[in-house]
Amino acid sequence: MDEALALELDGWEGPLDLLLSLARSQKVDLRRISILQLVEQYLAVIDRARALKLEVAADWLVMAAWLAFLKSALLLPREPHAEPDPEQMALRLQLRLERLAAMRDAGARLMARDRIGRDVFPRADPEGLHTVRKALWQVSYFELIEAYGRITARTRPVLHVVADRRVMTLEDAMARLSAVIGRAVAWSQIEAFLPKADEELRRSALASTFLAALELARQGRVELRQEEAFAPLYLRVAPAERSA
Amino acid sequence: MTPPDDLVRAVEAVLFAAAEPLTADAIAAHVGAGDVRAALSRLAQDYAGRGVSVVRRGERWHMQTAADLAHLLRRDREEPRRLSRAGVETLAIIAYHEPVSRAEIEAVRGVQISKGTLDVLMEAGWVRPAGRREAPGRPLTYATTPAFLAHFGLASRRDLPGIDDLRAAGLLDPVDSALPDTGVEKDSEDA
Amino acid sequence: MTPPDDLVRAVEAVLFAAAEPLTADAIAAHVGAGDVRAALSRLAQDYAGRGVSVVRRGERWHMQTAADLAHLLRRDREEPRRLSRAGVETLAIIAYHEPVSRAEIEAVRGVQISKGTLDVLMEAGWVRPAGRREAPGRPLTYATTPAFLAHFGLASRRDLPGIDDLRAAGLLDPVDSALPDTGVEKDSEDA
Repeated sequence: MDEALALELDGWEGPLDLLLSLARSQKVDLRRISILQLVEQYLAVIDRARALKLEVAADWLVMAAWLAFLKSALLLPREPHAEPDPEQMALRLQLRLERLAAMRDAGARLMARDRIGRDVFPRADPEGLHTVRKALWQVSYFELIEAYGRITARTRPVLHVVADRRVMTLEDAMARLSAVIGRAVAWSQIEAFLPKADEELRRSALASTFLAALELARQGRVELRQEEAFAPLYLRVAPAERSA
Repeated sequence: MTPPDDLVRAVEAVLFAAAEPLTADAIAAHVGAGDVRAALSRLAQDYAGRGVSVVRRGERWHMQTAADLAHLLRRDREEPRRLSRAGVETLAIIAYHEPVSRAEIEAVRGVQISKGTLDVLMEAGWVRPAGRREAPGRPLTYATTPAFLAHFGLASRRDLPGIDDLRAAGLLDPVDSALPDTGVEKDSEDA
Repeated sequence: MTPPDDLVRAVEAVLFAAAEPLTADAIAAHVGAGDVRAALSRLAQDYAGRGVSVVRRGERWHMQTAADLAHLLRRDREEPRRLSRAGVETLAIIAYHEPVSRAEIEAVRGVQISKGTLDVLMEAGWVRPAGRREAPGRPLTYATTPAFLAHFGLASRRDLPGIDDLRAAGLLDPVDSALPDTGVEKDSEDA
C-alpha cells in the first residue's frame, strides 16, 4: 500500500486526504489517533516519493515541513509558554481530520439515499402543467372618446377663415397721413394721427399708418423718432416740407 | 386504497414510469413471472374514480390523468394591462367609422398602425373582421363587437358622443372655431 | 381504493401531470379553492404501500415510484452521471453547512476546489449561489436547491443523514471555534 501511495500522490486529494487515510489505517477513533505515528507515516510517504524522484508539489512539502516541526515540538521537553503550543497544533490537525471525515461520510450516506433517476422514478413523459397568460386589456370610456377627439383635432384639415372686417388700406393711410402731416411741426406720437373713436378699425389703422409713415420718411417728407425698441414712435413733418 | 400485492405494485410502478404505453409482455419483461393481465385489471379497478386512470388502448396499457380533469392542467391567468395609445386610438376610429379598413384607419390617425395593434383589439374581443370592401385590393374591414358595447356600457354605437359633443366637452380644443362640421364621416372613405 | 373526493382527485391529477415537484400554492392555482394541504396528506396515505408514492420534499410535492421497486425499473435506464469524490464532498459540505463560501469549503477539504466541481453541482440543479457574506471580500456563498432535496429524497435539510449528531458533536463548526482560545488561531495550515 505504501508503495502505491508513493507512486500516486496525485491520486490523493491533497495532504489532508492522505493524512485522513493514514489516520484511518490506525483503526482507532479519530479522537484517539496517534499524531506522532501519523506524522511519521506522512513523512515516510513523502520521503519515498522523493527517493523515486517523483515531482512532489509544494503543498505536500509545506505539510511535511509543518508536520516535522510539529513532531519535534511534541518530542522536545515542553517549554511553559511555547508559541504555538504543540498540543494545540496536534489538536487542530485532529479536528480538521474529524471534520473532513464527517463530510466524507455524510457524502457517502447522501449518495446512498433513494435517488431520483436511480432508485425512484418520476413519470418519464408527464403532460406538464400549463399556465396560459391572458391579458385583461383595460381602457376607460373617457380614454376612448378623448382619443377620438385627439385624432380629430390632430388630423382634420384645419381651415382658417378670416372674418370680413373693416380695414384701412395702405393707400388710405398714405392719403390721410399726407393730408395731416403738414400741421405736425412738433413731435407727435403716431397714435395722434389715427382716426378717432373707431376701435374696430384701430389695429388695422395703426398698422397701415405705420407703413405709410415709413414710406413718407423714405421720401424725406416726415421724420421718425423712437427712444428704444417698443417705445412710443414719434413723427413730425420734415423741415423741407415745413418751408414748402 | 387497499394495499396491493407485490405484482400489482410492480406493474403500477412500471406503468407510472413508462415513457409510452406498454404491452402486457413488455411489462412482464420488467416484473418477471406472474399474471400481468390480472394485475392490470386489478389496477384499473383500483384507479377507477380517482384523478389518475389506468387505461387500455388496443394491446397497450398506460396511466393518464382522468379525462374529466384535463381542464385543471391548463390554467388561465388574467393580467390587467393598459391598452397602448395606438390601441385606444385605433379602437376609437373603428368605433366611429366602422366598417373601416386598415388603410382608412391609418388615414384618419395620420400614423401607421402596427399589426399587433389590431391583434390586441381582437384578442380583447372588442374588434372583429367585418368582411371585405368591394374596392380595389378588396381590403378587409373591421368593426366593433357586442363585447365592445358591453365593456363601455353603450346600448349602441349611436350612443358614442358626436363631434359636437366632443367639442363641447373641450376634447377638440385646437380646432379653429370656424371649421365647418363636415368631413370626418366622409374623408376616411375617400382616403 | 376508497373513492376520493373531488379536491383529492384534482390534486392527484395535477401532481400526476406535473413535470416537476409542486408547492401547495402552485397546486391550488390549478385546482382552485380548498384545503390542498389536507388533500395532499390524504393522497400520501392513499398511496402508502403502493407502487407509486406521493412524497413531500421541502415545500414541494411530487409522485415517484416506490423505492423498493428500483430493481424493476433500473434496467435499460442510464444511471445518473456519477459525481467525482470532490463533487460528493463538496455537495455534502454545502448541504450540511449552507450557506457556505468557497474558502470555507476549501478549509474543510484541505485543497482548492477545482474549477469544474461547483459548475457540475450547479448544472445538476442541486446547488445555487446564495448571496454574498457581509465579511471582508464579500465572498459569494452557496446553498442547496429544492431540486437537491427532491433528488435525494429529503423532506427538508433537517433530514440530511446524521445532521443532528454532527451538529451536536460540533463537527459543523469551524476548527477555530472548537479550539480553546489561545490567540494562535491563524496557523499556516489554514492559509
